[in-house]
Amino acid sequence: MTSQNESRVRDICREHGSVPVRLLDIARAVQSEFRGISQQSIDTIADEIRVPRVTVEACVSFYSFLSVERKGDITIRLCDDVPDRLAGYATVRDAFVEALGIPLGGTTPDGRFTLERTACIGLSDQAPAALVNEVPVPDLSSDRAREIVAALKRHGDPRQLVRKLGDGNNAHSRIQSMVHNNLQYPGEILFSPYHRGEAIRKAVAMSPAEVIRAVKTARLRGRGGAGFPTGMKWEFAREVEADRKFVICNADEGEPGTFKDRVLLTERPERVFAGMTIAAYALGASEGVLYLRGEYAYLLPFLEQRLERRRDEGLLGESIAGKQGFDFDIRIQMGAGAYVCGEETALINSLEGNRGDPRDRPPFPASKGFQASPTVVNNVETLCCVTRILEAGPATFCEFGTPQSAGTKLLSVSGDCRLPGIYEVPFGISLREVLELAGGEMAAAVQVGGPSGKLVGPADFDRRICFDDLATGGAIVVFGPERDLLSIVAAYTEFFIEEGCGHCTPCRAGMPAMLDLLARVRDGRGEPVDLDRLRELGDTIRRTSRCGLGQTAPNPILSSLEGLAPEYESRTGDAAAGLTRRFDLDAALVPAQAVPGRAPSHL
Amino acid sequence: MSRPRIATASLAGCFGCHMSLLDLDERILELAELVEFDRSPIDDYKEFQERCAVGLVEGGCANEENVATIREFRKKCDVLVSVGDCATMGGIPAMRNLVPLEECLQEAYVDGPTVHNPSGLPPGDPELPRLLDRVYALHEVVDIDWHLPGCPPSPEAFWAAVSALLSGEPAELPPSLIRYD
Amino acid sequence: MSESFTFYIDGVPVEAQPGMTILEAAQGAGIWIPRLCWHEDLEPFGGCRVCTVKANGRPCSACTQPAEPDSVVENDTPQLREWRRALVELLFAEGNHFCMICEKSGNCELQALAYRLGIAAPRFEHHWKPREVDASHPDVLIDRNRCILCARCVRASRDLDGKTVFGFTGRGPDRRVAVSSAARLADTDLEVTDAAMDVCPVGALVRKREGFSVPIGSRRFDDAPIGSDIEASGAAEPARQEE
Amino acid sequence: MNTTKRVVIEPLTRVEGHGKVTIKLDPAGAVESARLHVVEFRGFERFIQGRPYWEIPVAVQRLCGICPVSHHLAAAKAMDGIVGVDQVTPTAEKIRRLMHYGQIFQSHSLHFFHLSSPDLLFGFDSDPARRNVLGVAGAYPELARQGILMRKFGQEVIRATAGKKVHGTGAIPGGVNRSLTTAERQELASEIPQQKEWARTAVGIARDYTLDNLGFAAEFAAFPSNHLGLVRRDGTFDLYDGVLRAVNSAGKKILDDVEVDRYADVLIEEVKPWSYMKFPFLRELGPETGWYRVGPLARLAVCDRIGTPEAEAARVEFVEAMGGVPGTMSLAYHWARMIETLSALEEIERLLDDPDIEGDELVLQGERRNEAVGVIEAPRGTLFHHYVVADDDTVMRANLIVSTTSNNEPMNRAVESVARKYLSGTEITEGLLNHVEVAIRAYDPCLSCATHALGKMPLVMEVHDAEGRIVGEGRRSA
Repeated sequence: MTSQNESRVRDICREHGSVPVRLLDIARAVQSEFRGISQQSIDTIADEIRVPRVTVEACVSFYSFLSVERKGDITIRLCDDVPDRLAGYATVRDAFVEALGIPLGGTTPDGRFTLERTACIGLSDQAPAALVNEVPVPDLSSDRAREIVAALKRHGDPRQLVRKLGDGNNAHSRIQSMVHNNLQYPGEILFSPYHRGEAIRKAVAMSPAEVIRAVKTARLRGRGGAGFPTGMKWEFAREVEADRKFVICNADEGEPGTFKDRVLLTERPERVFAGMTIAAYALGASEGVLYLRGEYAYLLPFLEQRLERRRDEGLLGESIAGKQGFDFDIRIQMGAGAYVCGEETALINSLEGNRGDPRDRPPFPASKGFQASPTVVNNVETLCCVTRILEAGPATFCEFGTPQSAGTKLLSVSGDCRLPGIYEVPFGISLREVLELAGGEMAAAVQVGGPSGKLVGPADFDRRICFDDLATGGAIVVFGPERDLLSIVAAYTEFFIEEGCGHCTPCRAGMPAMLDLLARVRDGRGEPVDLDRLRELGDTIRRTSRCGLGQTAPNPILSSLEGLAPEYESRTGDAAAGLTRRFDLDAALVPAQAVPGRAPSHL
Repeated sequence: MSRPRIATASLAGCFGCHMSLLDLDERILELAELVEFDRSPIDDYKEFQERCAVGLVEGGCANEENVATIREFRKKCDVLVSVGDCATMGGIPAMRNLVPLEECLQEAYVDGPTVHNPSGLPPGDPELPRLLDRVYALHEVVDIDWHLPGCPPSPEAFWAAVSALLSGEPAELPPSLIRYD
Repeated sequence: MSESFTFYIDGVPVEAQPGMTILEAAQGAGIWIPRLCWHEDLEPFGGCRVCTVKANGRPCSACTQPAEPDSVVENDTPQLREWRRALVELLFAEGNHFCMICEKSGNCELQALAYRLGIAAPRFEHHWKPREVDASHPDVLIDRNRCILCARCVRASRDLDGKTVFGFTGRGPDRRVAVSSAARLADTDLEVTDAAMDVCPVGALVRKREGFSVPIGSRRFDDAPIGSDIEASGAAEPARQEE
Repeated sequence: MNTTKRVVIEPLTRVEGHGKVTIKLDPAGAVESARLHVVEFRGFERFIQGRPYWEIPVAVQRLCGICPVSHHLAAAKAMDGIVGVDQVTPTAEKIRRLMHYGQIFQSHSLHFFHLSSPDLLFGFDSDPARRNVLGVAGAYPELARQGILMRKFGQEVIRATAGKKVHGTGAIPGGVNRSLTTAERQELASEIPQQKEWARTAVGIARDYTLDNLGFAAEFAAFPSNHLGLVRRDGTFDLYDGVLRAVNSAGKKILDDVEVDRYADVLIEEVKPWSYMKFPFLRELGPETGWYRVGPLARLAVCDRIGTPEAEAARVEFVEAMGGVPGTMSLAYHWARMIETLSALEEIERLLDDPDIEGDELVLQGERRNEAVGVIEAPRGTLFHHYVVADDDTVMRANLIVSTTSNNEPMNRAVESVARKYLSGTEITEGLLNHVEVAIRAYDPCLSCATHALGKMPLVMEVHDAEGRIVGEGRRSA
């Protein structure tokens, strides 16, 4: 690294105060400026922010958007999530590979282009899709891929790829993206008309305790999937004595097949920020952070502008809405490509500039979270609900849904259906009704709640979407009769293996073993005992893993073994005379037969 | 009634397990009272004489003939026991699983300091069975009923397992007899 | 000092002080809970999950879970033994553990645990991924083939030696113990006298030239099964014998 | 139709490890060629690269479960050189020698009683059902028991010094990890008188067998050869250490006083496509005439004397019987082997009487070196281990020439001569085929060492046509 680069890296550190807690931001900045974080840069950063070198490397090596090796000036990240595969990912990939003349994962010799695969980027309803640097490019085809490469070779500017703008705020001057909202079914809660400041003014007119009571009366439960009562979470944090408290909005929407938060952040960012502000008022927090997944970086200027406007209007900053002593502001923290950071304790580690390894609980964030202070982490959709509850009152909110699951749920529908997109439906709606709305009646199976949810077959289509039946963070991926379900299950299993942090044994070592067994069954080399193994090992992983990722990683296999057993049983069988089916002698002999001078043997 | 028959074989192992079996010393003679030895490298039966009650197999599968042998044992034995770490997990021969096969042959038959090999080719005659891509534990190739780990298993482990099997008991070893070295 | 309380492990009453983990309290009572990443001089890590118990019916790692008054903890049950067996077998399948030639054999906690859990052969396919050996340091060898990612060296170097020579890089199956230099252990400030050198439960971080100096028969676990020292120390009998 | 027959003997039995013999017969049934194949490969030389040097003595002994101690000690001796120790402490050397003599004693006993005695006692073409140690136990219970207890004693000596009967850890670079306790020493010593009695008997049986069948032995797999082995500088027989000496069929020294680390200057191994076992020869003489025998027959041929009284007396008698020149009879290996067994026991007796084996000076350290050679006389012959170790203490290169490999050419000649003599133009019976195995067995080949082989097939006879297509098959089970 030239000394000039080194001094520039030092400047980047100083722009971020040269403090360890900003390491992730520093790393992102160095990555985007130098297209990589060289070993020397790691030394420089470690020296500048005064942490051990390995601490920097630990962070850099954790996030998929960061790399030690230099990436191309333009990095094309092609999403290979299941909906993209259903929509022709393979041919698009081949078109890119051919047009760029590099393999997937490669960089052109001139250092201009890198082609990579990436997990879900939140565009499942307009797949296949890719990110070109930070620019989202939906609805890809092989022709489009070739055009894109040609254009980029010409002008080298991803922003110029943007042709026809998307609907709603996607056309906003601060976004200017080709993304579509596909808002197929707006509901009465989240997408109801919004009047800026209304909810906050109502909140500050109440006491914090009353605000919490309102949220409790509305029986609001977390929309991320786990469904923990929001009011209770707030109360815990409120009761802890501390001079600093934090409100964090989890906008690290990474569950494959989920894109609802993307649409809320595009169309209802005010409700998100208002929800954070109300939470802050309720528990007495003065600082808020919105953790935005790296894939949504294109929304950053827009969101920053909205925050700015709220400050101008007294909805953020000091004495919010005229309430003396209610000071609160929000900053946006960008992620860098790590699904596990959607887990709240991992998100907090990431916020602190560390690897996104989840933490042990207890202690829970509500008592000891960000920088060891009481911290509430809420999902984007949850915070929007909070705002609506304050606007319209708990009673209105509870008109929708079921006793256990009040309100509406925002669903991201994709896959084999006619109308992929966003649906705001009341809790308690049956899966069948959702499929009818979306034109997916022909479904042979549906992934409800993304890979960490359940893969269910037609027998379960009358089950209801709510916390006490089919709980979901919002992803609904539809699979038609012609799909190879075990390959889909394998793809989701690979996703968890890639995204796990590696901290604990069951998830790190167990999931690859699950995949071995699954592949054996898929390839027709499985035996009934392998299905028992899958069930036993899956149960062990689910029960002994430390965090939510590990506890749900076996779900694609376990739920399909339950709901779609014939898929497995039809491909397994007993081996003759105690010989295992999985051993393939011919395949095992290939390398030996290839050795020079090797004659066929007498056997 | 005739005594139960036992067959033994060594595949990709070092014969240490057979040595440890012989380390039963006087008890070998006791054992001979109880069983009939069928096909085994310690006698001159080169193929199975009869169906056997127990097959004890040392070594993993490193080449196509190992595979043929273990399949033959599976067919001819009621209870099949993999004996020793090579049989249960590949053992030392499986260290080659971490290195490309061709590099191993190259070092032994072409690059070695005292090698005289004008052809520059490793042995490849039809009489030589082809090597497998990697060394396999026996249970990867056929169903195995019991495992006797150890490098080698102690004579006591053999004694415990064999006497259990002869009295129709499961051949589960107590932790004190489970060793991997 | 706030007062001690009682909770129950497999039906045995156990005294604990507030703030104690289940594992610590059990230890004091002479009840052995299987563990690998836990070390008495180090902060709990909760990584190996071998110490998984059920507290009031919920699975949790005994090394991180605080003991609670009157809580009912299951430790030595068939289900928990089965989970632990699977976890230990997975560690064997994931690394490249050739016990028969490993200098830690007989003194290795992973191996001793596998013995005690009665593991005769692996159930899961070995991955056969070669891992790096770092022999650059004059007095220390890292053989990652044997590493179980327990973070003992990471924690000891950071918290006991104040050096942070080690850390984790990568994620998922690619997670590995890295050293605080561009490449080689030799370029770190690790010294052979560091506390980090005494904590590795397996043969991944060893002092050079010491291998096999302890004869077979005198090794730590040659005669005493792992955990037997704890069980011998305490008042309570191991539950299994009580059943 | 012009057809050739291919006869396969597989697996070879009652040899340590498996081998396979193929015999090609011409249409008239005359033997065209006969070969011993070693058909398994392991690749130690490559996969121990990158391993730390102190692991090697424990790792490479796994080449072979029959003579692991030989590999353990040869590697340890090489590693002494790597750690710069030219002479280990008296205690270390004596513990290692004790271990080694225990190994010679058990291995030779195993071979003679468990593996070869059935041929000698019952006859080569006796009923295969009883041609095994249990058959011997039936007919000669005392003899079988004696053999088993002799082997047991050797194994106990190994356990006392290496911690384990098979694959122990006693020797480490620069020394050993333990010495003997007084109790261990006394317990072993108490067995010496009985063991000596038995060892003498064994020498007698082997001698009488050879002398009673001298005429037959002179015809059966007998041929002149060079011989190679270690001797002390003064020419005395030594199984643990020394310099290389080779003599030709007339007993003339063709190599003498060669330091072992020069082995590569005098030896080279030919690779042939049909065996994984290489064919060593003396560089100076070339592959045609440079091949040589190793093992008991060769060791008695190269040494001037044995340093222990009873064995020396037996050696003198042996040399006379051989007519004062190096032995040419493969069958004479048995007698030579039992003489060595007796000498090993005499050495064990001496060592158990030596206070040094209770000493506590176990290990030395010297100036690190990068390359070293360790050579030892294993039960089956001279064993070479050669290592290059990088500055970071990991192995960069390993070269192993194991005993049985050196006997590869002699064994093939033995096979060919027996096949031509007994199989040509006659109906081939199991008994006749066992003659071939008897010839191989005489060398006590440890095919485990020699990359070790495998097998499963019964005796198969295939009839090929001129193009080598199989036109008929005869199968005869043993």
